Amino acid sequence: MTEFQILFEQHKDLITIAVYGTSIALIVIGLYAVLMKKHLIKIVIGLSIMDAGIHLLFVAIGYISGGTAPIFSRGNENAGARMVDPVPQALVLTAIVIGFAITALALSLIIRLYKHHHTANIDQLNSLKW
Amino acid sequence: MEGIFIKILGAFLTAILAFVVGMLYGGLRRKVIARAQNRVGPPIHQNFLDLMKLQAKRTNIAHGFMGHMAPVWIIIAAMTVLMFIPILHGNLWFENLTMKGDLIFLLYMMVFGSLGMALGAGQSGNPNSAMGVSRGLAQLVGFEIPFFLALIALMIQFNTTSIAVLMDHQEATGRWIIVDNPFAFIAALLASLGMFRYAPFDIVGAPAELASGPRSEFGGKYLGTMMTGGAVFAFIKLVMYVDLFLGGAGNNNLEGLAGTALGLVELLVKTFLLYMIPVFIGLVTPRFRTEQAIQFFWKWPTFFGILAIVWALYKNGTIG
Amino acid sequence: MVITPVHYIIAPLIAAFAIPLLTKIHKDAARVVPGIVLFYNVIVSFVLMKHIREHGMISEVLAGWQAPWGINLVVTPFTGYLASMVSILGFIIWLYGFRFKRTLKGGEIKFYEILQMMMIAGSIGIIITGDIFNLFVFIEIVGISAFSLTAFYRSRDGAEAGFKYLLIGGFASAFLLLGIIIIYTQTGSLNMAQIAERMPDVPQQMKIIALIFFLVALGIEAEMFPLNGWAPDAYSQAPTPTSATFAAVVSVAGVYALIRVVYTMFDVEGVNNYLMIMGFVSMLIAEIAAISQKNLKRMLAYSSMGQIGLVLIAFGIGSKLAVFGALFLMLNHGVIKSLLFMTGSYFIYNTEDKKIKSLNGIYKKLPFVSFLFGLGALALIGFPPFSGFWSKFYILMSAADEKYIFLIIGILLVTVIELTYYLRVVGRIFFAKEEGEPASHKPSVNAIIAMSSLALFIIVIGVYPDLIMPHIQSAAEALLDKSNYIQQILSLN
Amino acid sequence: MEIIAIILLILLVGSFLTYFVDSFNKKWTGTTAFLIVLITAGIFFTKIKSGYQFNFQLAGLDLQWGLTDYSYYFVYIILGLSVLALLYSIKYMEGKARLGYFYGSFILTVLGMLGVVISQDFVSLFFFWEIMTWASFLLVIYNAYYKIKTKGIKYMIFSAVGAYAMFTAIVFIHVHYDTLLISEAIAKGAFNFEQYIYIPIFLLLGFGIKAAVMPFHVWAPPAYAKSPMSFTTIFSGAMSKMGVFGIGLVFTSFYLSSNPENFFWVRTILGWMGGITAVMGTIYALIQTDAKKLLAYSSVAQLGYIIVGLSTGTQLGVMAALYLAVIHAVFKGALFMVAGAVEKQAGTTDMTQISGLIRKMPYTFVVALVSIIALAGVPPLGGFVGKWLLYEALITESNNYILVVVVFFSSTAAFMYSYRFLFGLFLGQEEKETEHVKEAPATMIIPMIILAIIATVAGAYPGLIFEPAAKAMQAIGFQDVTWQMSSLTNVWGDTTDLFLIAMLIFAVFIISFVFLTLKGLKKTRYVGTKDISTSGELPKEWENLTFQLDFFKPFERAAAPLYKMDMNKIWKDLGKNLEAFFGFFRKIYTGNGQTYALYIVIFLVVLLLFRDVLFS
Amino acid sequence: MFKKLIVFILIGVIGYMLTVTFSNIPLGENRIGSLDNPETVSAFYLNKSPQDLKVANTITAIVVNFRGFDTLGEVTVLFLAATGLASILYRKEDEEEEENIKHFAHRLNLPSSSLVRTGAKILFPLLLLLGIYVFIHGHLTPGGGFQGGAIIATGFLLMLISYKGFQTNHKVMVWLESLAGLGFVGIGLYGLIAYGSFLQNTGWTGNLNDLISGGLIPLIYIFIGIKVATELTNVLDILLNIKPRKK
Repeated sequence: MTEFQILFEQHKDLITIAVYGTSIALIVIGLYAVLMKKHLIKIVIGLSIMDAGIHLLFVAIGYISGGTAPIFSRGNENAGARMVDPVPQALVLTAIVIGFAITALALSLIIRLYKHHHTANIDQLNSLKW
Repeated sequence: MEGIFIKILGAFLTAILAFVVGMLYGGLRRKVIARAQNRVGPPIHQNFLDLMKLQAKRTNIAHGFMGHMAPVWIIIAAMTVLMFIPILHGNLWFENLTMKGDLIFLLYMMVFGSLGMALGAGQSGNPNSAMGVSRGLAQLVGFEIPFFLALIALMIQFNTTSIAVLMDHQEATGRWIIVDNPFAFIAALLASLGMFRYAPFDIVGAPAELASGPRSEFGGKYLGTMMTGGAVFAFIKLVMYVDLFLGGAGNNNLEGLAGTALGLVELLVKTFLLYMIPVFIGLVTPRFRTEQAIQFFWKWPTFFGILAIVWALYKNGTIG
Repeated sequence: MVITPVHYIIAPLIAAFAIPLLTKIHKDAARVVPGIVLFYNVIVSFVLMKHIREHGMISEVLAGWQAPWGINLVVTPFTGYLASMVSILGFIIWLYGFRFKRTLKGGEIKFYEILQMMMIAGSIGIIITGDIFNLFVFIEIVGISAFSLTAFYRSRDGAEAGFKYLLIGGFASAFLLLGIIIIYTQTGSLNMAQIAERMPDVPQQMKIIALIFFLVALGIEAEMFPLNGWAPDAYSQAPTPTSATFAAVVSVAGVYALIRVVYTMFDVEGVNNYLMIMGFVSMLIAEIAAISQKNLKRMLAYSSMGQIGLVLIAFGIGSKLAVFGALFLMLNHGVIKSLLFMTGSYFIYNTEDKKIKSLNGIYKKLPFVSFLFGLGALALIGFPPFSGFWSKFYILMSAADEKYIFLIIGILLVTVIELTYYLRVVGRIFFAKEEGEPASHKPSVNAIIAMSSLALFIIVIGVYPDLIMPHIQSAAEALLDKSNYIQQILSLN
Repeated sequence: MEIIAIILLILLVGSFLTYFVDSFNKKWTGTTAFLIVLITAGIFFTKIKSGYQFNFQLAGLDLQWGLTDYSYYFVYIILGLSVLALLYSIKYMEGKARLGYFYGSFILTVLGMLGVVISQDFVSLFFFWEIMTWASFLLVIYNAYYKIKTKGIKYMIFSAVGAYAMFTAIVFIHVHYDTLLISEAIAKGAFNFEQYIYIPIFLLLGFGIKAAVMPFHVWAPPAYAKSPMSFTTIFSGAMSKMGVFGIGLVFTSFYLSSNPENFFWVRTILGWMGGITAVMGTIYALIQTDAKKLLAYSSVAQLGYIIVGLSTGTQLGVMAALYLAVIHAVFKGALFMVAGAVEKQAGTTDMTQISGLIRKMPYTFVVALVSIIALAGVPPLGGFVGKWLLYEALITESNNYILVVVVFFSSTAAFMYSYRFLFGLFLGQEEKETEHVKEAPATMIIPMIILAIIATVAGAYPGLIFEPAAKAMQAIGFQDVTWQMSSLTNVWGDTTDLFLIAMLIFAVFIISFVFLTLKGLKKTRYVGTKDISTSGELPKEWENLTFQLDFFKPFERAAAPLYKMDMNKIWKDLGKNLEAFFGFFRKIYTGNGQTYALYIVIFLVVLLLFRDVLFS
Repeated sequence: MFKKLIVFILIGVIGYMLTVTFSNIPLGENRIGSLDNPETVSAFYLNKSPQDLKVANTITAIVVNFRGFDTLGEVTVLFLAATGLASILYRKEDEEEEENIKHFAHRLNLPSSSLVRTGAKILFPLLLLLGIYVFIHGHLTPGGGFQGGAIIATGFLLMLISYKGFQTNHKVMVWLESLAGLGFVGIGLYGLIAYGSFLQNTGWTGNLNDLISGGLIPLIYIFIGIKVATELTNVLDILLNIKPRKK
């Protein structure tokens, strides 16, 4: 047992609350920003925060008590059983890139919208309705 | 062969009878009205004189094909209906085609003449004629309803639609239908006021304002034929009422010519009495406007008509 | 080289990566290459369909790792049917948009062609993949292309629609990821077949929460009310071939994803009712909204949403006949709505106005296009002898088999609403007094070929539906036979 | 290949062929269409006999086409009238735009109608029913350059509701009785009101809307009046009979399979719906100033009679309905053709604008006269027979005494509009505006005259129509239908000898014609319509002597309460309110992206909160 | 205000539901199962990655090989994002457009301080080097193509914001981008043709923890690295050059 593992087992509840709580808080904050903020960029930031929360959550559930990074570096070739779950990390990598793509597109659209409307207030962007 | 001969002869006799009686009744009416208004009035045969004058006219003015044909339609209607109405019950000479047509046929055939005349009047282009036709048709819708109700009452009470069978029934029971179903008679009588187009329902012709309405453009032989047709129709209506409600005529036991003569007398008396009802009512009433006339017919006469049906159903055993 | 399902994806990918280079060689390459690729996809479809008819379903492994471990592509009669449909429609839409450049008021043609092609390829990917995370990736491919294409025209409305679509799409991807996370923690797998196999062991509570996230995320893609706020805007602002693609391809992929998750992955009671109710609500609200639209493309968009609602109802009923009807309707809707968008685009192109009002008497200017539009409208409403009749017929029959009396009456009443607004437009096109000058833009040959082939399909299938019914039948069977799906995929290793 | 499939294929291909002939040469479009339908009719009547049947499979369904005597009866109406209407149409439609469209849709409509009557299973029935509906819709809006929103769409909405009601019924028959064959459904008693009452009700709704029954009649007058007249001939003459066809089928099988007490209410309600239809149609017909509209409302009224006849369920009543179906097709077809001829020649059918056409269009007038007499039901023409049968059925067999008065009222009031039609178009003052009018071309006159002759012959020899009608009735379950060639007999034994009547009238006509008119012909002076005596003065040229507006104002005033029941307005209000309601609903799509996001979150939360209710 | 309340309630419910759900998933629990008899994918990957593929970094093995198809999709997403961006943010000369952006154009045209410029000049090659190092060692150490590409793109970003005149060589970028993408697909196709499965690795894999090991995996990661670097740079380039410029 590593030092961290001991610490983790001792304060498991606290850490759980901290990790999950942070992630869920991020999701909720992001949601709040998307739903309440009027500025387009803030909304996109909200979306990113939400994404970040979800990614964090994903990585967190891959953690295994006492696990190490899933890299079979020299001298560590047979440590497979002590490694954390590698799949969430790989998937999050993909998800992050996708999040980046969405954010980039969103920003470009905001630029376009600002050019056309001279405003970044979402309430004024409703020429298409009903 | 002999049968056909008798039929044809009988038809001629019937036609002549209807013509004479109808014309005379017309003259009689004028006389009665004059006397009631304290005038001397024309002689009873005045209508014959009028007719002769009209037929003798040298030139006749027609407005076209339909105007030309108008008298023909009237005569067709008059003769056809006449053939299907029993003048004397069971009489060989006056039987004609009575068993070959029923009440519904008669009902429709009677309209034929008016429509034909209306078409002729329409072609004349005189607005007064058209106006008269419009009023006449509207009034038709008014009085046909109670009349039809009365007829239905009779039909369902005696389970027949044939006028001859109704007469047979009256003879067999010895009871007139006016007793069997008084409401039907009342409804039909009120409807007859409109049918005769005497006051108060004479707005169709309205001599004073519409220049005698549909007839205003007809003269000479056209008018003459129309008068003839009208006279025959008056007779037809009266005979029909007598046949339907008053037991008809000719229900005597005498054979041969005597029986026929007695029957004719009976018929004349009954029709004359019946005829006087609209004439006298016309004497004492002012004129209705068209809508008033229609509304009149749709109120009390219709009520009596429905009552007649209920009565008939009651008698029939369907209800009660 | 043997043709395998992965060709569906690789060919467009190669083309997409190569187009920026090829345009440097010849400027028309950007327009021609996607056509070749999409036609290749059509060939792939035919070959694969033939193969699965003879040898049963294909489960292709990628990177050499067998089914539950690696990503696999699955072509069953069901997915094969949808993939063929999508690829054929994709090709026809490309054919229609081949001369699109002339009308282009947007960005460069190569961007348009790449995005359009990848949208179709991504939709095929959604349909044939057997891996839930791969599904997510393909949804994002479709999404990113769709966002960009929506804002392709340089109008303010385009950007607005694009942004709305993106915002909602962002939600969809977030929720989908959440659902995947929960499912992953419970089953330890990402392969849909294996997830389905392990689903009975998952605690009920977790299962339902995950399902809800999936339902919301995929409901957005499937244009289910109230998650479809983006749809009318996106449909109406995108370039016409893109709108047609949305209706014919993207929505099909969205519905597929929803159905695959609900039918195969989860074994939760009540989802069928949920689909039925939400489908009906979607249909009702969409048609209600459509009836007083002033903008043609927007009206068509609402109509699409309504049709998808009907598809969902049919999937909700869930019997074999209903699934059959739903699959038939997906095909019909794809064909007919593409036709309507294509013809509608020519109206818009000629009147320079998207308003329905300006269509008055356009029949005189564009007789053939108007004729096709009328045909499409009648077919979409479901009149015989057009193909739309049969799909509606079977859906209602299946509803009757399950004795959903009020559902049937409801659907038919909604159809009356649909009929009202379509016939208003048709009447306007054919009979209103015409205004303005003669048509300046006659349809080009390729567009006529594309539209005529769709119209021909509508009539031929309408008169003789047996031509296509066996395929749909086996597709419906394949979808409903869940255990076979699991077995075939997992026992192949 | 089956002969019936070939016939339908000829029509289908013919429809497209006509379309292409039009784009090739406009002159030959009408002739092509006429020939196609003529050939179809020829093949049909020579090759296909009653009792023919054709079973096949399509789309996984067992379908059956075939002909019973009952359907054959309607085939006579459809094909006969179609051929005449198309012959008429050649000249009538000459010079109009979009001929290919018109004839193509026309032939499709014929195809639809033919399909409806040959269908012996419900799927084909619905299939062809819908083809018929939309093809006719295309024709209804053909003339509607304006107000597309209200005229054609109304027709389509009502038709669609009807068709879908029918479809619902079909679906339920499939569910409850597990059959799609009509004969099997009848055998299993699917149309009984006792078991699943909604099946016959939905079916009746479907057929009833096509037959323009109150309160669903509002689509009919504008649709009839606005379509090209050559099509209205078919529309009112044949297509509305498809509703009659269906009602007859459903209803007969119902009352033949249950005892009379059970269907008293059904019968009464249907009968009254028919009666009220007749009255409403009539009273609205007589206030119209447009001859086409007048005829349109009149059609509605006539259909009401047919429904009344069917509702009695007795032998005489059904016979009356079937007879009326044919005779209505004949005389109303002729009348619509007359209206079309007038429209073509004089430019309008507005009776306030034209009058006195009798001298310009004598043949047309004669046809109009004969048809109108038939329409009014006056002996000796064919219309009377129908009226007689109807009344006798109601009085003697069905004991529906108040209903018979209602019907009688309607048919009496029909005299008014009958006269109005003739007077308005052909009689009255001859105005300068109509001086240019010529008689219609021969190809338009010939079909009209054929129809007029049929109407006349049917008056003396109604047995010609009774014979197929009796066969038809036997085909739908009546036993021993009696009929005579030229006389009518009711159950009480009262007869009306039509041959005698006709002969008598003919004889009297000859006699009086010779003696009254021919005799003094030389003495007759014909004058114009301006030459009239108005209070002894000759009117001046400029004086207006035309009386056309508010023709039946007195009646209108008298019957004012009847006119207050305006179904049209009720439906219109309903439509408006619904649309406003819809407009409110679509505000859900606010256009604000954030709101849409909020919807998603709300939806998610709702699902999360109610997850136990929804899923298990 | 009302809306705010509703939103609070809504996100409260969502937060609560998420909390409840994830409280059933204990943090740190071993859900992988036995590596020798793998039931979950993770166990399988941890088992196979060092044994069959000889790739030390399991995540790289997953990203590039086990779930390489995902990565291909991911690269495509990036590529599409760049394409979409280019199509959305058009650069055509347009007077009206110019008018529109005038009021914020002047801020963009301010030169950066010399400190930044000098720093950027020094850091840029280092960052490039670091990026290349990261993606070349993707299969051995943490990091890989994406990370390396991102680092390189950061270097370009630094240059782009420091030097107004700095422009990437468009032509080279396009070529690199396309060829990298084609290279990735090409390697996949090689697998398909040679071994019958798309993206399948070669049989020769070398030794664990050697630089040249893992078969084609490092090669793919290099392509990914280049691809990502160019795409990201492209995106940044487009986003930064909103001002109209001649084509």
